[in-house]
Amino acid sequence: MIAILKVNNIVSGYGKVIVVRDFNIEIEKGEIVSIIGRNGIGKSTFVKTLVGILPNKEGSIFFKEQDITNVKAHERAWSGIGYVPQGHGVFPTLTVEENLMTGQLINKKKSNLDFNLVYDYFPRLRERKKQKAGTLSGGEQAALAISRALVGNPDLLVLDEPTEGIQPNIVHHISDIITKINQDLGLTVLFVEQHIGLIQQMSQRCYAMDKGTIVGEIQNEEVKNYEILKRYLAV
Amino acid sequence: MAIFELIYQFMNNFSFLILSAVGLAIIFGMMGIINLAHGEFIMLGAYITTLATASGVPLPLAILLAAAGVGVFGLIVDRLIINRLYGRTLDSVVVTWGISMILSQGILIIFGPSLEGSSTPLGSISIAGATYSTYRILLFFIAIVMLGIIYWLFMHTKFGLYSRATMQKHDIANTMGINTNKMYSLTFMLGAALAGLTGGLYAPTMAVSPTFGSAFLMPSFVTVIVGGANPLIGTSLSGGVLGVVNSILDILWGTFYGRLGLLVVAIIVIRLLPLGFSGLVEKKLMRGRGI
Amino acid sequence: MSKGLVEKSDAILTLKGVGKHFGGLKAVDNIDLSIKKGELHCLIGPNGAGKSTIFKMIMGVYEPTVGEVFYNGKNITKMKNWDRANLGLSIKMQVPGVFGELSVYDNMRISAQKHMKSSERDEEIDNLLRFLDIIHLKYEIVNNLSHGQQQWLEIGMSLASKPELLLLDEPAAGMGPTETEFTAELVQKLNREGVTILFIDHDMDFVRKIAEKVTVLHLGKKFAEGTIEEIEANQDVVDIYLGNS
Amino acid sequence: MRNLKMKLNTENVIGIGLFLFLFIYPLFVTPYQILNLSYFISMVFLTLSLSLIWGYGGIFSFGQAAFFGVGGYFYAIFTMNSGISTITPIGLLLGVLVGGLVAGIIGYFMFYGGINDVFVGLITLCITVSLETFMAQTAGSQWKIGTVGLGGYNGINGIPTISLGSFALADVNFYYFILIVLLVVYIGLRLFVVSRFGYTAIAIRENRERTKLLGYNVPRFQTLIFALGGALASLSGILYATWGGYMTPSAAGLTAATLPVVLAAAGGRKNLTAAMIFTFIYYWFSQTLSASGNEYALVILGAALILVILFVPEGIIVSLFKLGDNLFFNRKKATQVKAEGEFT
Amino acid sequence: MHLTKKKTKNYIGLILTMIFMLLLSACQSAETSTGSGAGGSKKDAPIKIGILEDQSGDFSLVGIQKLHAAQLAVEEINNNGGLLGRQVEIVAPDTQSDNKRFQEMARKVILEDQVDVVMGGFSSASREAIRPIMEKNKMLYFYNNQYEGGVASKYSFNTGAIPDHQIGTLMEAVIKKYGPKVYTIAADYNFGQISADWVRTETERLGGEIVGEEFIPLGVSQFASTISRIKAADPDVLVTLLVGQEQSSFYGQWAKSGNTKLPMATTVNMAQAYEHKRFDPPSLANMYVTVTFMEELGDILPSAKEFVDKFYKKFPDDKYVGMEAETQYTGVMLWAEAVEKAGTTEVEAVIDALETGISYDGPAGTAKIDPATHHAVRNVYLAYADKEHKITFPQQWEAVVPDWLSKEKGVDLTKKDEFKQYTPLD
Repeated sequence: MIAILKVNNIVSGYGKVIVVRDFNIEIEKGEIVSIIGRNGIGKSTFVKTLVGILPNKEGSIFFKEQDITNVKAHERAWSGIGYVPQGHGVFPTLTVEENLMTGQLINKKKSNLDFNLVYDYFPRLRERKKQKAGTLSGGEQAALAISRALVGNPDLLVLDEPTEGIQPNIVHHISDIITKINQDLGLTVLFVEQHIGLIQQMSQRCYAMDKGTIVGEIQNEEVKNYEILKRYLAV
Repeated sequence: MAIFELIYQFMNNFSFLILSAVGLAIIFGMMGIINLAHGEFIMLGAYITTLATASGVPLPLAILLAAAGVGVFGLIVDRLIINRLYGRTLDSVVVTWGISMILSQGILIIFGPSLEGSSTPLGSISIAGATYSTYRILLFFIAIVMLGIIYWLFMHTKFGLYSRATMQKHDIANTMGINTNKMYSLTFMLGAALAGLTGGLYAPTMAVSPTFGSAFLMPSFVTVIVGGANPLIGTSLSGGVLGVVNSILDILWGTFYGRLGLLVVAIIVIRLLPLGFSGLVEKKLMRGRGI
Repeated sequence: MSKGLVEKSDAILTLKGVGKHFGGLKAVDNIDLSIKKGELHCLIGPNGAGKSTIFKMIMGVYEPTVGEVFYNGKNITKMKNWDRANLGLSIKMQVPGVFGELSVYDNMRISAQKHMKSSERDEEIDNLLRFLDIIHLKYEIVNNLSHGQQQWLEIGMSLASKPELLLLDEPAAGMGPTETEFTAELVQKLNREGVTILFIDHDMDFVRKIAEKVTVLHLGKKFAEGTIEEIEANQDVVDIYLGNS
Repeated sequence: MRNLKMKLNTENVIGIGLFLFLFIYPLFVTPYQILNLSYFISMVFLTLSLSLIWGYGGIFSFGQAAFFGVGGYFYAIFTMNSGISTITPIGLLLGVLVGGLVAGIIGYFMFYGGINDVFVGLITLCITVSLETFMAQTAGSQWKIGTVGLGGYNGINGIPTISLGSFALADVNFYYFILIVLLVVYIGLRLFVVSRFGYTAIAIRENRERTKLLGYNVPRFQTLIFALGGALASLSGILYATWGGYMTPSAAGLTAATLPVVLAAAGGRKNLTAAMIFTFIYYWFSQTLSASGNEYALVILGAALILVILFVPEGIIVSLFKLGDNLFFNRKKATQVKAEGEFT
Repeated sequence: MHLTKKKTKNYIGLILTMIFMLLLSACQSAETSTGSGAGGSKKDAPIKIGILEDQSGDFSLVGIQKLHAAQLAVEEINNNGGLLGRQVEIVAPDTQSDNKRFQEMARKVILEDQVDVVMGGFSSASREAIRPIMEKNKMLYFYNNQYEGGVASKYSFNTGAIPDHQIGTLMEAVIKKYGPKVYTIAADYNFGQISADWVRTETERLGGEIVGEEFIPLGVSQFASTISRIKAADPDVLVTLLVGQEQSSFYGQWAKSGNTKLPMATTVNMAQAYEHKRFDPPSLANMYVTVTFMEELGDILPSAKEFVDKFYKKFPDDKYVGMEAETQYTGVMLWAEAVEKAGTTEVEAVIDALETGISYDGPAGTAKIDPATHHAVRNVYLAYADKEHKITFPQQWEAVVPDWLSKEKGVDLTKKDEFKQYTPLD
């Protein structure tokens, strides 16, 4: 198999404060991989470094065998990284439709059919497509953020705590849809999460993170093992 | 008579405020940069128009040339200087102050203290026994059309969509594949081009000199302050309100009170609504839809 | 202080039907909460459940959209946040609320000078820094400190204000086992000295170790409340917070 | 307290050197140069006032020129109405108080109204320009306060210099008077910024919301420090008025409003010494250029400011201080005492 | 990006900036040091004139003309062997249309450059900023400019047109021709206020009536409401006393409002800032102005033509030779005559010489100092611009004496020193 993403020994943080260090992961095409860990151990910092909002001070990132270490955030998006930010990060005064249009920028096919695709996944968004995103509920905002990333037709979907602050039934719905997209389109998914249910449901493989670095890898059946996951989440 | 008079006054004030402010508003609203060289950008537009008409270019074309020329100039300034200051509002004050000094003195050195102006075109029309300058009335409609075009540009084009996204959350917009630095450059260029357009439009009605821009600076700042960050909603609303205040005070008590009135309204508005009219409107909009 | 036990009957802090709405989002939805004097109370819940928002409403950073907040029986819903601080409320924020460009000493002094005589101030600061084991960093610029050290500093700043009710938003976040242990002891010690403590944390070991009472929040609502044993036995809590097995 | 001991670093060495130089300066130069330097010094107070409220209090203001004008006009109207030279020191003190009071009132409305950051800049800009607009139209004979006509755009002329008893301060005496005032204000400010109040100001600058949570009534402190800045700007205006016997509305114009901001930013706004030194350099430089009649004067000045911000964004003088610290003083020590006041 | 680069990068920038600034200041001080330092021995050293004119900013339009006129006059004096056998040298800092700068530079030329006389200033505000400095330093000061009149000061001499010359004559001409109803718009500052008052006084004296009076703040460039008020008042004559580049926008806007039939009367336009050349016709159609000189006077006066030709020969790029250029030129020449007569540049002696009633046959005829008021007796010409902005001179007044100060206010500077400005508002 080909590694679609390879992260080698990156070091990153805010200003002089180093949050992520000696960080290594490798993801193969078509996988759904999660990174788990408690709050405040650098999961989001890693994701921001991966998508290019934060510069990595050391190490390298390869995406589709291209070195993107020094590539700017918008060019990383163009190369096929779709991003769902923590707290959803929708543009509050843009309408649902406009939010989707910003996501569509990087879709080289440029067809609006994708809108119907995501509206089919999340019918609530179709009903509210003319509404300002800031007026949506938390679950709807999460759905919108995911849809916005999907309409860009990315090769890799990166989600930063997609279920933060949303109801369990929507969590299930979202995980079903992501799994389905993964199966339908062969989309590679990397997500960061602390919600054990979602981790169990979705991930095929799982990295455990603590103190800014990867401390373990959970594979195969262990991914479904509540006790093992819990151990990593509540060190 | 009085009612026509008042309408004409308002049209005049409104177009003057809108046209002075719109370039400044776009740059301030989108980029958070206070462009103290705004007046000089307008002056540059006036020079381009006047020089072009003097060499035989028809006025409408000369005005467009001013917009294009100042736009390109803005782009150069942005690439050389401003792009290093994105997000540093206060440093931009110092730098644009320096730019304005260089521009007004540079123009004085090159073209001398004054330029032969061209006359205002289009003559005048009579309504109810009083005559009004047709060009001035035209300026009002140009201001309205320009607001329309800006509305279309920001609300119905890809450029507008991406720039609104950038304005709201530039990090996230960046990760959506939007080259935010390029958006900022284009925005600065657009703001400069609009300043150039304003200079071109007013060149035939005013004395053209290196200090041409200073007449615009105060009204433009007041309009932007009252309007707030949203260059469209804010500017048109504040242009409207200030236009009414200015016209009424002007007619009742004279030019000085019209001018002072602008400043007082600005102080009151910013005290009550620190985010200006656009802050108020956006809040209402979010709440209205939310329920 | 010599009081081994403090009267726990009367509530020091009461929230009545408090809610905070952002546009269409109800970050906190109709919460009733009562903290007794001398209590060591913990708020838990998934990210985005509204815990930090509640803290901000207690401190007056946000004004509640609905409901009222009482402190020692006094309605403080609309009180300015500095007045609340002077009533004896103190907070350590989630994102370290330290002054990054100043030195550790400066940070401590800003907090301490409000509550101490200047003759005792510097000595007290040294004592606190020694207590927190960051005395060697006294003149270091805070931005150069590690995340953990900044957390310590902020706890120190809270202590310098000699609080009556201390709000700690994830006091042990980003700390290793020994540090967490130390923090736990520190919190308990403070509590024994009479400081009422309300804290948020995700680390269940930490919570289990010190919390006398736990309130679980979910989607902005109060989901469950009780002792740590009761909470851990509650299957619904396990479902929403720790997930299904 | 060990806190008040002077530290050996470039800033303090240069600061002391500067004052020593200023004290012996009259021995070597012409009366004109002494007079001219008195003018520079009177403008230093204006920059210091902004450095105080912006650099230390985090309040960005275009209003210092307005308080400069308030001070100058108040002094002129007060002393010229009384006509007694012995009253001038009282005029000076009252003028400073009035400037502080006006700033305090404006500050009260802004800070208690929750206005901050760039909005303070915008509102004070409007206030400054309003004052100019108003004063510029007072040419008519109806604009008289007591016996003193406001004079419109021509300004007020014949403002008396400060007299101590029957002894009028002029030339070298005026120079030493103003220099001693500067020294007192400078030392006062340096002590102020390491005082309890100064620490509060710095805390507010660094993080307003957090400072509130530590129990500080932030709007009150902001109002106070803004008033203090207003008083200093007013002092500057009064000294300028006595220097030239003249006060003009253009002292509160758009250019006058932006100049202190430019000076504080380019010199290094978080450092009083830097702001002071850069003011001297700027006035000297711009006056030299103007005196040469060189048509490129303003172009050069503009270019210099742009270069400063692009290449040394934290301020040119501050950067030089740091360079000096690295070269001549133990770097470790230098960074250790990085309390903003540096009197530590 | 730039923000994250190493410290060294910062220092390189810092050092580069410093070097740039040092280089600049080095050039500057080299340049200025040649100018100063010559104050010591007076025997053979050149005589110095300090010329304070705005070479940049709002008033540079006139300021540069005036500087050039002074340079022309000094060149002629030097070509004729100088003054008292010494060369004359000009010290001309740029006052940048900034009144504070005027103060600084006035002190500099007096104390540092030790000039023998100071000339200059365009706006009243700039004159009032420096006049006290002249008085304090007992420095001879020539204000070679048209203004609102009334300055009675031992050290000040004014060689330009004042209301005595311009307003009585102007109002007489227009009221006689068009009728008694007068509307005045004036710049809202001292020049405008005082001149407007003069217009009122003269109009009433001539049996006319002021039907409207409006003062426009400096810097205003939009005149729609003013124009409508003028129309509503329906005057016979519109008097405009506007100043500055912004206010001159009035005329274009006025012409476009469609009412070019109403005659305008002014004391400031055309002769100073050549609006009739800069604005397309018919902006200033039907305008009357009383002048002591303007370029077009060359059409009827050989001496004027000669002056204009000389001026353009020396400064071929200049666009106009206006009233203030001539006044400055004549002012320098009057001073030179007085110095020759006094045999010294010593201020009191030169003042005494001037107070003998020195006269000079200048480009616009004879100009003579009126000893009692320190103003100049001048010929006054009524200029008229038609629809094509062609200038004609329908009327002229010979040797108008500026005697308001002496007659109304009893000023006689030969007998009693004074240091103030009288206004009709007092």
